[in-house]
Amino acid sequence: MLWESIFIAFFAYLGWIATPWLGGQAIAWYVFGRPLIAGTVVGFILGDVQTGMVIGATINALYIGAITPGGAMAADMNFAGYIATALAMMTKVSPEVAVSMAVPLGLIGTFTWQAFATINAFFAHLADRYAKEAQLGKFTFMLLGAPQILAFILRFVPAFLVLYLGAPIAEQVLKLIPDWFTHVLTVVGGLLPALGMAVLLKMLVRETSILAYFILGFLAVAALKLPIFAVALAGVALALISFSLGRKEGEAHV
Amino acid sequence: MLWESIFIAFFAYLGWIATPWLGGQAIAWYVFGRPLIAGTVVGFILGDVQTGMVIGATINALYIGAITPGGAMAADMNFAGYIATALAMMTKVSPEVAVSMAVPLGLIGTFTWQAFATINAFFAHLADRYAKEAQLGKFTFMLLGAPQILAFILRFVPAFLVLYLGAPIAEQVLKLIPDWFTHVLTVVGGLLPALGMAVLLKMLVRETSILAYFILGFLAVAALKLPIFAVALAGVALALISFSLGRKEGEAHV
Amino acid sequence: MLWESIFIAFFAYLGWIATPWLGGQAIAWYVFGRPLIAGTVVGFILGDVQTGMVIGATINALYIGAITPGGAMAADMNFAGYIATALAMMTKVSPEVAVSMAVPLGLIGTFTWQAFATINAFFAHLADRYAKEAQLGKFTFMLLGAPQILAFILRFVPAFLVLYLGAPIAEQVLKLIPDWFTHVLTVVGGLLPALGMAVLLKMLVRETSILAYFILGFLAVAALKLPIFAVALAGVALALISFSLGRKEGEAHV
Amino acid sequence: MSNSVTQIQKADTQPYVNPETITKKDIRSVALRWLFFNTSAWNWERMQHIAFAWSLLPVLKKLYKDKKQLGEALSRHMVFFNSEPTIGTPLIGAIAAMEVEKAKGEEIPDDVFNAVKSGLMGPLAALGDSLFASTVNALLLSFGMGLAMEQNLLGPVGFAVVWIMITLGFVLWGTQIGFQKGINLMDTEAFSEKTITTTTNILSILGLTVIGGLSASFVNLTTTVTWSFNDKATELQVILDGLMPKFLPFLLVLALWYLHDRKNVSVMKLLLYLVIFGAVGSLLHVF
Amino acid sequence: MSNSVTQIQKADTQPYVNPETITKKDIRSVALRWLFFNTSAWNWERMQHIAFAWSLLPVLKKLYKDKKQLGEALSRHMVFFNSEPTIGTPLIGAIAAMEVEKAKGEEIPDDVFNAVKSGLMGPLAALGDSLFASTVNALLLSFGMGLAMEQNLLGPVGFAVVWIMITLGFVLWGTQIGFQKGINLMDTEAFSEKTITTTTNILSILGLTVIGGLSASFVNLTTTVTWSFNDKATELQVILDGLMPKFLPFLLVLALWYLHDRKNVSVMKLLLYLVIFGAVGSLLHVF
Amino acid sequence: MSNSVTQIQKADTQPYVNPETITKKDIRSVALRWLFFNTSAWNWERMQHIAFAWSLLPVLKKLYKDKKQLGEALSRHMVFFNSEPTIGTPLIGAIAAMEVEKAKGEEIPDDVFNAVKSGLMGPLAALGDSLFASTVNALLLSFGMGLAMEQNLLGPVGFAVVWIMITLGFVLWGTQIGFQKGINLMDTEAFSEKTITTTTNILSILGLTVIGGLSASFVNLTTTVTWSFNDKATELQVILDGLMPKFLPFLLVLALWYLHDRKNVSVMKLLLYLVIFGAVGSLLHVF
Ligand SMILES: OC[C@H]1O[C@H](O)[C@@H](O)[C@@H](O)[C@@H]1O
Ligand SMILES: OC[C@H]1O[C@H](O)[C@@H](O)[C@@H](O)[C@@H]1O
Ligand SMILES: OC[C@H]1O[C@H](O)[C@@H](O)[C@@H](O)[C@@H]1O
Repeated sequence: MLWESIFIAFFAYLGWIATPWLGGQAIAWYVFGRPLIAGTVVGFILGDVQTGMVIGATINALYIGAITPGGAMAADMNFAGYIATALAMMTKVSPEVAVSMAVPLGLIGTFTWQAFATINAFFAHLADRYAKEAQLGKFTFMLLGAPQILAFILRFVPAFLVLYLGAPIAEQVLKLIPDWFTHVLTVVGGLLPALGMAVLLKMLVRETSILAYFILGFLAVAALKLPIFAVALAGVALALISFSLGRKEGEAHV
Repeated sequence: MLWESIFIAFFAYLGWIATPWLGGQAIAWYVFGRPLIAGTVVGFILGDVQTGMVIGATINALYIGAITPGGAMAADMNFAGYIATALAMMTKVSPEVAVSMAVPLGLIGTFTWQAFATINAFFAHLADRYAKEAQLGKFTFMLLGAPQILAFILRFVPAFLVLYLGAPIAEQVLKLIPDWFTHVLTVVGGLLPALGMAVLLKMLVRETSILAYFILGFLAVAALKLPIFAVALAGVALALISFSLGRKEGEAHV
Repeated sequence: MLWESIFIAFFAYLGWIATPWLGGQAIAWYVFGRPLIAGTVVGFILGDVQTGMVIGATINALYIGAITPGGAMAADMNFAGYIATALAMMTKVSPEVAVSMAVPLGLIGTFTWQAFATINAFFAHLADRYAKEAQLGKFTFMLLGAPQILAFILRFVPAFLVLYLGAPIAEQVLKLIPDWFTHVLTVVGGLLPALGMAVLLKMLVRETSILAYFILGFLAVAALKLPIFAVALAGVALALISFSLGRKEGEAHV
Repeated sequence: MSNSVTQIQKADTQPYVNPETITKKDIRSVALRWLFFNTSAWNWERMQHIAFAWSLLPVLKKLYKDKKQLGEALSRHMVFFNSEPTIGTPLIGAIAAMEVEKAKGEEIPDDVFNAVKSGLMGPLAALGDSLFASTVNALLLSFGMGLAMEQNLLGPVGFAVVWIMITLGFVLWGTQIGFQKGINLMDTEAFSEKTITTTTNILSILGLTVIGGLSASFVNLTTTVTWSFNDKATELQVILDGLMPKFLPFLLVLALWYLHDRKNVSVMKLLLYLVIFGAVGSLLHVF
Repeated sequence: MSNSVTQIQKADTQPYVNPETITKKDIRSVALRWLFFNTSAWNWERMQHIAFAWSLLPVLKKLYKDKKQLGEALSRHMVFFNSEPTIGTPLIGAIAAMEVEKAKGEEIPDDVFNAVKSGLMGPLAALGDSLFASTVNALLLSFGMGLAMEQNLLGPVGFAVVWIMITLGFVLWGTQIGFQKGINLMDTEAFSEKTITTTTNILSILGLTVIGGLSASFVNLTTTVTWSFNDKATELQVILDGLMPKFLPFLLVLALWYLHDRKNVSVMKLLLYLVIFGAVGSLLHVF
Repeated sequence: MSNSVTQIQKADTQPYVNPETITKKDIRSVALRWLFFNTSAWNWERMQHIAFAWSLLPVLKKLYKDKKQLGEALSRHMVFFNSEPTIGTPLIGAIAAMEVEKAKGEEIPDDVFNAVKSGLMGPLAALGDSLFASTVNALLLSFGMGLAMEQNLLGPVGFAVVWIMITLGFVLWGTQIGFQKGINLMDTEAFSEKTITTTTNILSILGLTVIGGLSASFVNLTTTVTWSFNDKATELQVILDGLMPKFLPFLLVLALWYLHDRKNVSVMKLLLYLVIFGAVGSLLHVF
């Protein structure tokens, strides 16, 4: 498991919010940091893409639409995605249990971001001087150099340790876990995505009455069994109708 | 069948529009007077809740949303509910045939209400005097006493007689009834709920165009096989959308 | 096949745009000229209504909503309908292949209309004189007589020839056709109706946003498997809702 | 009685009993009396008047210890009254508040009582009948019926519980709110035209959707017409099902609505027509 | 003939034949002549003019017993005319009414006839072509095609019957209404801008919904592309079906609409592209 | 260096390097630097400031060959900066344009730079966070997750490809457009209030519909409560399924939304409650 742990921890670093190499926050974090992708990558590394992908998708439901406004990170979905998927696969538990494992990992992971953003303030003061003196090399080092070493340490090291040392322990622990506890984990794992949805809802519901669309989308899947893409298409249609009816007379047509 | 008839007739009294003991018109009549509840109660008494419940629900479709504006009672759903369910169960006919039996009973039942509301006018004149003289006991008797004795006679007695004497006759009659007549009853029973719906529609359709929602609800059940609760949820969504789009610009958001 | 060819060609004449006897353009062309009806008629004549009807309906999808504004005829659906259905049935090919056969026939057919509308200009000048002199008989002949002889020649003759001479050839040719070519015809036949739909869409989409209804209708059939009549009913409902919400305050209710 | 004398003297200045002592509990008493007995002495002449007067007793008895005054107060309410039993309750509360004002010494002639009553009882009855007793009841009932058809006891039980809770809740709340607002009842937000229009619109749409669904599940009509052509038998019902399941019930409900609403055909007549239609169709082997 | 003399004399004051004798039956005659023969002598020069003039004969013959006058009247209508055969009928009725007015003695120069015709025939044609001949026809046809695909004879028969009824009904009604309103035709409610806008909107929405449904049932396109990864074969079509059934037909129709409507690519070109697209795709084993 | 002297002399009249030589390629450089490194030195003090200054270097180096001036320019941007990495890019382009103006000789004090930045970085961040990073990401992700649950690799791959394309596309386009518009950035149609309101409305509706669908597929909660009556066992879940499939998840999501949005309960607390709720319910054999 040494190499697997190294690879996974390295990807956990690459897909972190502050790591530039895969495209910076906008891509590294929003693509490679998402549990869906994390799960798939872990699946590749551990030789079972399908399982990794499904676990990743399940965990992702928890963090759907999660953002970090002004640097406020409620949960570290990258850590949750990579580590929980890997541990779940190594210990062969169900996706629901993996979700329950992801939650504490997602919370713990945020500390690395806090540390990073705090320590960097120190480099920033050095950078002030290099900027003023136009010492471009040193200045650049305060962006590409020092903070990246820090990032690597803060992300790769804990990820690797949790995986390499944690996996065997987790396996032992899970063996001892009684059925009722697994059941608890499964139930809780099924509940948690509701929180992700509620957070997104809060962002989108400007006036109570547009909850209507939530209801329709829910019914479309729950009662009509439509695939999600078809639901989205229906959503496009509803949005267009609302737009066309809401437009006041005399306004330009689209 | 003596005791069963007594119990059922007694409930027919309790769930009548003018009987106070179960919560007055607003509860006795709108809950215990509804054929759905009547059927269930009759089912209990006759030892087969399921059947009673189904017959009651089927009969109820006829009277859904039925009201008595200004005391105008088009049909006595209580009589229809209790007596038709009981007769149907005693003679083991189908719910559709029960509906056909309910109709004449519902019509006949209204006479008891006419009688009640007419005779009470006489007590009302006595009450005038007691009120003026503040003879509270006698005054109260004009509300809780005399009219209630009348109510009991008008409701319990006919219900009991129809059940106790009618059931055996009905059984005999139904045995003699040819198949084609049962078929007629079944067909008519299937048609009648349409009238209940039409009466409700009349009340709700303020402008022809909102018949649209009737169509959508119909399709949701007929073509998409949605359960009625899901249809109602969809209705809520549509109502909210209509509300949100109908609101004029500048009005407060909800 | 002689009599069958004669009958079919005669119907191709009767259902032509300029033939008065079955009700003129508004009925002859819009009913008997439609491939749906053409296919059914051909099916009757060839003794297999079901097959003719299905082929006709399939071909018709191509020409749905097709009109001839100001005499501009993009395709001759009558020719396509009668001849392609007949050839397809005689050579026993699938409806999709029939569609592929219909396209060139539909294009070729338009020449007869061009010829008709051109030659008639000559009769028109004769008619001018008869009108002025109020020679009603001769005048009438310029409408019911000469042009109808022309119409018969332009429509019956080519239809008959193509069928009587073409069918055996087509049969020979189709025998030689390799499988891959049949596959091409089938694929193309499946694509072509999309063009008919696009033409209709262009006519109906006044503002992009009402494409919404197209999406909903598509989903209703593709994902919910609703029959087309139910889709139309839903369309009525949506239209009414849009009407009722679009109406400005203070306007009369409908 | 000496009491009566004292009372009359005081009436000019202030009442014998302090009206402030009318408590929430008294009003709840009024509410429950009304809830249980509003139709108990119902008659064609003055409809709910006895129940109305009797329901006010817990308040009136506290305000007027003097029999004569009490008699006058009771008589004041022995006039025509009729409203929807549930939605009408705020009006009773308001009248109770007016009695208190009057007892406090304010000059309120009987005419004003009558005006307030007749001004509000009608609109509240219309609202209550069409929105509450009809639409809301039908909605809840429809869920109950749906479950009942699947032999699920939660259907009737759930309907009963929810309806009783709503009714009881409104009656208790409504009487109190009426008592608080008094004569200004209709100025409150909850009874404003906008609230009522909005509620009506929303409930109409909701109601229509559900009635549509109910029609599809409760109305039954199929045809048995069949014909043969070229030895191939065709069942009309199969064709109609191809158009849309439940096609005939759909037409039937709309036709009845049209006759009832647009052509003013009475329910009685429609009932008769339906029976004849069903019987004849069935005898002719159409259904 | 002596008749003719009398006629000419009277023309200055009043017509020989009382125009009031033009009956509903005459107008029905006009309507049916038009319905059957409007395209019978159609030509690029003046399109429906012969049919138009000839259709008026039942009226003209009654108004003008004199050959010369009749000839003049006929010639008056031997000018360019073209409208949609069904929706255009009110205009024929209106022109008939104007002929009656003229025969009654009113001063109506030929210019006015021409102005009325050319003012109305275009709008009525546009309306008729896009709304009636195209949308309504497509709607009815779509039900017919749906049933036909299930081998149900009611499909074609139902379509034919309903269409014929509507067409016949409108032609007969439209000509009469045109005759009644005469020159004021376009002021009537049925032809008001509001009615037309509303009708257009409603029919557009209805039409679009149905076209959506039709596209889903009549357009066929599936891909046979497959690939293997780790020994696991993946069919692209299965993936697309997971997104939405009939995904490719959906894209195809929208793409064609876009090219046709937004990029003004002609139907002919699109037809060609489609054939090439299908053929090439099929040969490359993509479809 | 002698260069520096020349430079300083020219500064009063015109810059040493012709600012016109700033090419599209330079701006692309800026865009890509920003894209990759905006969070690389992120800190609580001034957040993205180092990345901001450093990203401008390709432009600044061309404008100011003199070290001192370059230092001043860099320092000018070593102030607090924070915006959403993708949607914020037009602002960087605009600032680059202002630098060019300044180098051209226009009088632009540092205050103006700060004012433009602090005026726009907030709104763009809000827009970017809620609309793009959250809603659009959630939408795309939801398709990906749906496919992934069916073990379809197109799910994650498709999501990645589409998101990268959109992000990259916007970043490159946005920086250029910002550079073109300069200080007038917010007056452009694409950033007008109307465009933004419309986009927000449409994306909200779309987003809500999809969230509804996602909730139905990703939230799981069923009850195991059963009771017996007359020897007939009833499962509560069967009853709930009769009402509507996924009834409990529906209530759960709405309840959480209500607590979070309307009662301002924090995510952390809700998380805790959920865990307790699930654990207790599970231990009590309710779930
Ligand atoms: O809120 C704007 C912006 O703030 C910080 O820079 C980060 O947290 C970004 O993710 C976020 O978009
Ligand atoms: O119409 C108001 C009211 O009138 C009578 O009191 C009764 O019929 C009630 O059911 C009804 O609500
Ligand atoms: O466009 C009006 C009209 O023009 C011609 O007469 C024909 O092509 C008709 O089909 C069409 O309706």
